[in-house]
Amino acid sequence: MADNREKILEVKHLKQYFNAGTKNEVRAVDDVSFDIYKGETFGLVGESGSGKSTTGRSIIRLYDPTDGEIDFEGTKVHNISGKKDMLQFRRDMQMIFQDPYASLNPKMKIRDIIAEGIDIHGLASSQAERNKRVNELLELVGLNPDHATRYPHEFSGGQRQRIGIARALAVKPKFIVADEPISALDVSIQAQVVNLLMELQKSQGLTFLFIAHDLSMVKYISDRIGVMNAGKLLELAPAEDVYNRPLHSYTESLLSAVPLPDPEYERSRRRTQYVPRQANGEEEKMREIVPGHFVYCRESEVEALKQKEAAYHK
Amino acid sequence: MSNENHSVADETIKISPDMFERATGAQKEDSEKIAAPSLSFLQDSWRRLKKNKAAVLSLIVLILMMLASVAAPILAPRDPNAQVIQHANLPPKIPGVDINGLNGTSVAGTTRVDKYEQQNVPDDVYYFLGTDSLGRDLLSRILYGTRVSLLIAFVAALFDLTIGVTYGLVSGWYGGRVDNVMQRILEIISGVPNLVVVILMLLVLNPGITSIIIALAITGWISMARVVRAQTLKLKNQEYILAARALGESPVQIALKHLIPNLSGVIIIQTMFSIPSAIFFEAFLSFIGIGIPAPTASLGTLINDGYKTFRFLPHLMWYPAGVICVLMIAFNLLADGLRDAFDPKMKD
Amino acid sequence: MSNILEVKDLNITFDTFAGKVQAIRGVNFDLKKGETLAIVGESGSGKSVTTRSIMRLLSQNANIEKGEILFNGQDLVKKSEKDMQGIRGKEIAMIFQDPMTSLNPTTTIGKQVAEPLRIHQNMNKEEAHARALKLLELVGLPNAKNRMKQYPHQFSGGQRQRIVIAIALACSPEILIADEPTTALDVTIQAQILELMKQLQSKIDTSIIFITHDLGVVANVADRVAVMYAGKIVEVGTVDEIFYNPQHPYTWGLLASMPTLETEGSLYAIPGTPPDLLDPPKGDAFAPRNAYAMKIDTEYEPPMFKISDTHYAATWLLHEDAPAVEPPAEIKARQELFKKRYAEGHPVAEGGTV
Amino acid sequence: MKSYGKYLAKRLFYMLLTLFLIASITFFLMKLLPGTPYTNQDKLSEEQIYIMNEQYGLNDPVPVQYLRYMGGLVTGDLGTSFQFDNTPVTQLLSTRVGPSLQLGAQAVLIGTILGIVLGVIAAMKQNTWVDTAATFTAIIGRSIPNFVIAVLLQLVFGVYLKWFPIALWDGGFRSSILPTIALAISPLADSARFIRTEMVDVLSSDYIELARAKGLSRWAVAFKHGVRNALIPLVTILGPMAVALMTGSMVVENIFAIPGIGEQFVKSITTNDYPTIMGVTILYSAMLVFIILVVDILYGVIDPRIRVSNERGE
Repeated sequence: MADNREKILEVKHLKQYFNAGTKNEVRAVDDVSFDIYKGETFGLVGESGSGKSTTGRSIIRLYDPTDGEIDFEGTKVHNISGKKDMLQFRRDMQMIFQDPYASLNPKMKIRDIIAEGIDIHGLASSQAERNKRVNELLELVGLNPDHATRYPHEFSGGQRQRIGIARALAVKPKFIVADEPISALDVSIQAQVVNLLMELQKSQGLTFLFIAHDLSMVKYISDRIGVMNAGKLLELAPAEDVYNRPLHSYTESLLSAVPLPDPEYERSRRRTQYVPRQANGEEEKMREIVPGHFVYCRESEVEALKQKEAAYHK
Repeated sequence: MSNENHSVADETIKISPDMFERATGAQKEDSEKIAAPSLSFLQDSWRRLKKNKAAVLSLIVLILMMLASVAAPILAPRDPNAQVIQHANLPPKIPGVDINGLNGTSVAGTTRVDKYEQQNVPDDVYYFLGTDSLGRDLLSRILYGTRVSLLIAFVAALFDLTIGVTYGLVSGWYGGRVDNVMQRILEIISGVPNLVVVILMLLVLNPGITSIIIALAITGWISMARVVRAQTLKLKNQEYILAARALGESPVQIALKHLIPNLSGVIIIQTMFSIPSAIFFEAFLSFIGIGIPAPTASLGTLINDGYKTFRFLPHLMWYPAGVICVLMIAFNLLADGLRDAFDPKMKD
Repeated sequence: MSNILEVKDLNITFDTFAGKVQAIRGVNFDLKKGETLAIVGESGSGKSVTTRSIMRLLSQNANIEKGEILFNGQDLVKKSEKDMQGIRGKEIAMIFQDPMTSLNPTTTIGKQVAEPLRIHQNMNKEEAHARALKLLELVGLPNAKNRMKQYPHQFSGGQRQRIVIAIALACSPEILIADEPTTALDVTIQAQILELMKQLQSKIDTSIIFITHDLGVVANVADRVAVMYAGKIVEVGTVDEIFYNPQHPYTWGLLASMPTLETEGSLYAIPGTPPDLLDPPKGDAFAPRNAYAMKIDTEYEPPMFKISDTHYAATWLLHEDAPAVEPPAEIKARQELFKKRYAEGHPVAEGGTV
Repeated sequence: MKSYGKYLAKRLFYMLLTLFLIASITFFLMKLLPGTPYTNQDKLSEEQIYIMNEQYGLNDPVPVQYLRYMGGLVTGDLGTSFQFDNTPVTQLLSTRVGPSLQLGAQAVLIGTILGIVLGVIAAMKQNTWVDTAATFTAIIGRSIPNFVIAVLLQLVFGVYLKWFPIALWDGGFRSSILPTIALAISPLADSARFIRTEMVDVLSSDYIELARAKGLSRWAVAFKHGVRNALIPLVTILGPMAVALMTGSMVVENIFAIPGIGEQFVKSITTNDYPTIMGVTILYSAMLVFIILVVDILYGVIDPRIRVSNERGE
């Protein structure tokens, strides 16, 4: 469905091993491939240790991958070497973090936190312009310009998260990696931040990689979703399909475990257990079952999965 | 809908129908507003420190002692090295004070005698803290001695600071192999008791203020390096550092803008602890006779001199010992207070 | 059903650097025998403080200013520390949020599970050990016999929470307080722990106070729900009443800020941030964030209004003089949706979000 | 356990390497030193000095001397003292190890036990006058130089009250009381401070709260669950404590005229007895390195978390 759209990011066979080659080797990300289209929100979900955050950090080059390739607008991210090209990449791709308490330097004023990118990239020619830009950004994320002279500890979690968003937006990025930006926030505040992100996406023409473990929010915000488990991407499809027509048994088990704010549904919800199966020598990889819906499976399973998919439409 | 009350009775409340009109914006508070005055971290820490009476008192004492030692050339009543042999071993005498121990008398055998009279010291000559066996004025010597001790301590602490912080930052920030090698080196150095190193250095170098400072600087930075490294390892995975990296900040800029400001608390505290330890070492070395050479006075040499005669003239030892104790206690109390003020939860 | 616990007009303050924080400002609720009461609220709303006051495990700077906590008719507030030690772990037990830190890292788990038995039931070492093994098997710890000699760090988060549950249930307490027991766990592990708790509750017939901020979990475990905001309970009712017929604007906001399958455009979000309890606002603490606030809200705190025998809410909107207001469109949509689903007789079969 | 053995072997290797480096550096430092053993005896003729140098092997080229020294070191031969009638250094020191060890052991034992008690009480009575008093005691103990304390004790209990001998070492317990107290003050202050911080930390941990929720009293919780966890890290300051004791013993042994290593060291320094200075340096370093190794092993034994990771060979 989205083949005519322009790809902004391509992740090809990404492998991120820690302590590679030693006894303590951790395969945090193990051969993961996916594409992200311009202007969409791509949700990456999984439980702790699934490798979703590591994937995000590799994409923005906070880690150097063990193997594989990441192309951003046609350039190989990990081959960028010149200082100028690197700065350009840092401008184009930005990140929003999980912990609103750890993501802002407690010793810096809000103005300097937000202006960090402006300073690095020389985006303001004068102090006045810098201040003006910071005030605009504060307003953009729904904060008051008076807040510029204050310190992070004076703000609530939701406000801090908005400051973090303003910092990322200061360099006018095209692509934002949002690493669990709402999981540390209270329910009523989560909605504020999610609304803000969606507004910004529209007004600034942003592309998001939205990493989360909260499945209902991911479903709401994402166009397409990838499901990760133990370093592998297991299923990738448009959000509606992942939720309404899950094909991989891990996705099914994950969805069946999520409690929903509906007592009647909860009384009848039955959890299914996911039991990882033994390898049998047959090659496993992402295969397209129906257009746009990929499942990590064996060739011999494709038929059954196609039938499963078709059954949902009856 | 029922309006039967469950718990709170509202007979006391006067309700009129107009109260059920929509509240206008003005009646509702701006919930994004922050009412509290803005405090920076330093201001906040200072406010916390001020609540710690012992630390504030220590700070005042230290400032006074530092001022006194800086102003020693003005304050000291006499040349600290001038020997007046005929005025040797005089007890303290302060004008207008008639308390035994401060009135120029001392006990010789079983009777208390006026030593000043005995040694024909003119009536208008007062040695506030007495004199030593060479007739040098103890007060002047203590003022100059404190000056020397503080000078050594501060310069040594400055060395600790620069070497230790740099070493710790580099080791912690680069991690991996660099860190591994640097830690091995540190391990080997800390395998020698620091005192032994200091003594060896003092034997090789000529005794004096400079060599004591160098000797102390060689060993003193290790704990600073350790603390800074540990904190850097913790900080470098903080999300605001990752954010700075994602924005393209260079390592040097990250160190200056993010690491050092957030390490400042630990660094200040560690420095505050290394100053008294340097004071102690100087005194210790002088006490065992390899520190500051005569005739220069330092607190250590004064205690050493005093110790030689302390059974007969205890004041020659107690006054400098008292000064060093007050200095050390004040520095330690202040350091403890700073630690609580900067980071109530920080451990060593 | 009889009340096993009644909390009446509880007020708790904390002495802090900046002043007195009014953490709990007149909390009333009761717990019936065998039921699960969920207390739901945002961080800082006072839900944890309330339950710690029941255990009398508040920090040293906390003061119970007034109020009663009646456990089987006896006021726990007035109990001596010694009496409380006899109650803790025996009559009222507790499970904490983070299983990674709630076990002693240097003591074997067998010993830790046996400890309450040795304190309260005077068991000797062998008896307590045998019973601890039974308990660990009961909570579904695999290979319990061999693993009793192991230390906490050798277990996964879910396993550790099972061990903590075994400790809490060792003396078959009358009340189990679970303070966000699944918040730190992954969703699949959470589901297992919730199932385990429900299964054990029916076995040992205990009442549970379940603290959480996750409305999905509430819908799963609770018989009744109390919604807390800024140190007060603002709405209490059966789980169906709270989810299908909420009355307080804060409850509306909470429910509406979770996306549904049908949500299009932007989510409903409660504006602003919770009040600073160092200096609570005059009148209704929720008024500054309330789209339906009336003048009276800025003057007087609303009392609890009765909606049904089991359903109460503290909002002036329920006063007879108040104008009729419509809940947010999102809430109305939810209610419509539910009606339709029940009519169809198969709720949310596709695993979609609500 | 095999990998734990490997880990130990590695530690042992580093320990020997450290000692080797220390011995070498000390040797060359000594060669840099001005003056000869006979500086104090200026009546010696050139010829006499040559003969004596020949005797000590000081006329050989430095590398030869170095190899000879290092060779001797392996067999426990530390050379011959320039003073004290040409006694071998090893023999000179061996008679002095006893008193120093006795004193050090007594001081560590008394100091840490009292320090632990003080620290635990302070932590349990946090922010009360008891805590303030204990903390203040610890600060005083840390602040007053040990030689001042030693002199004070000597004056009050030896000279004025005459309860204990002033400066007479007979190897008995009575004569060791004053020096032990003088030496114990610093480990007491350090461990009290350390235990208080650790204990406060431990007492605020979740597992302490869980233990309280089981129905244990505050003190029972502190002793059953708190103290053990607070004590484990205390092991780490045993190394620095040993260093402080070595330092302290130099003056304390001098003041109380105890024939220990510290006293010998000071004597050697003032008489330019280089072989003895080197011998003490190496002995002290060996002791310290050994203590650090023991601490490392001990830590693994008493902390189950480390025990396991060692088994994994970290």
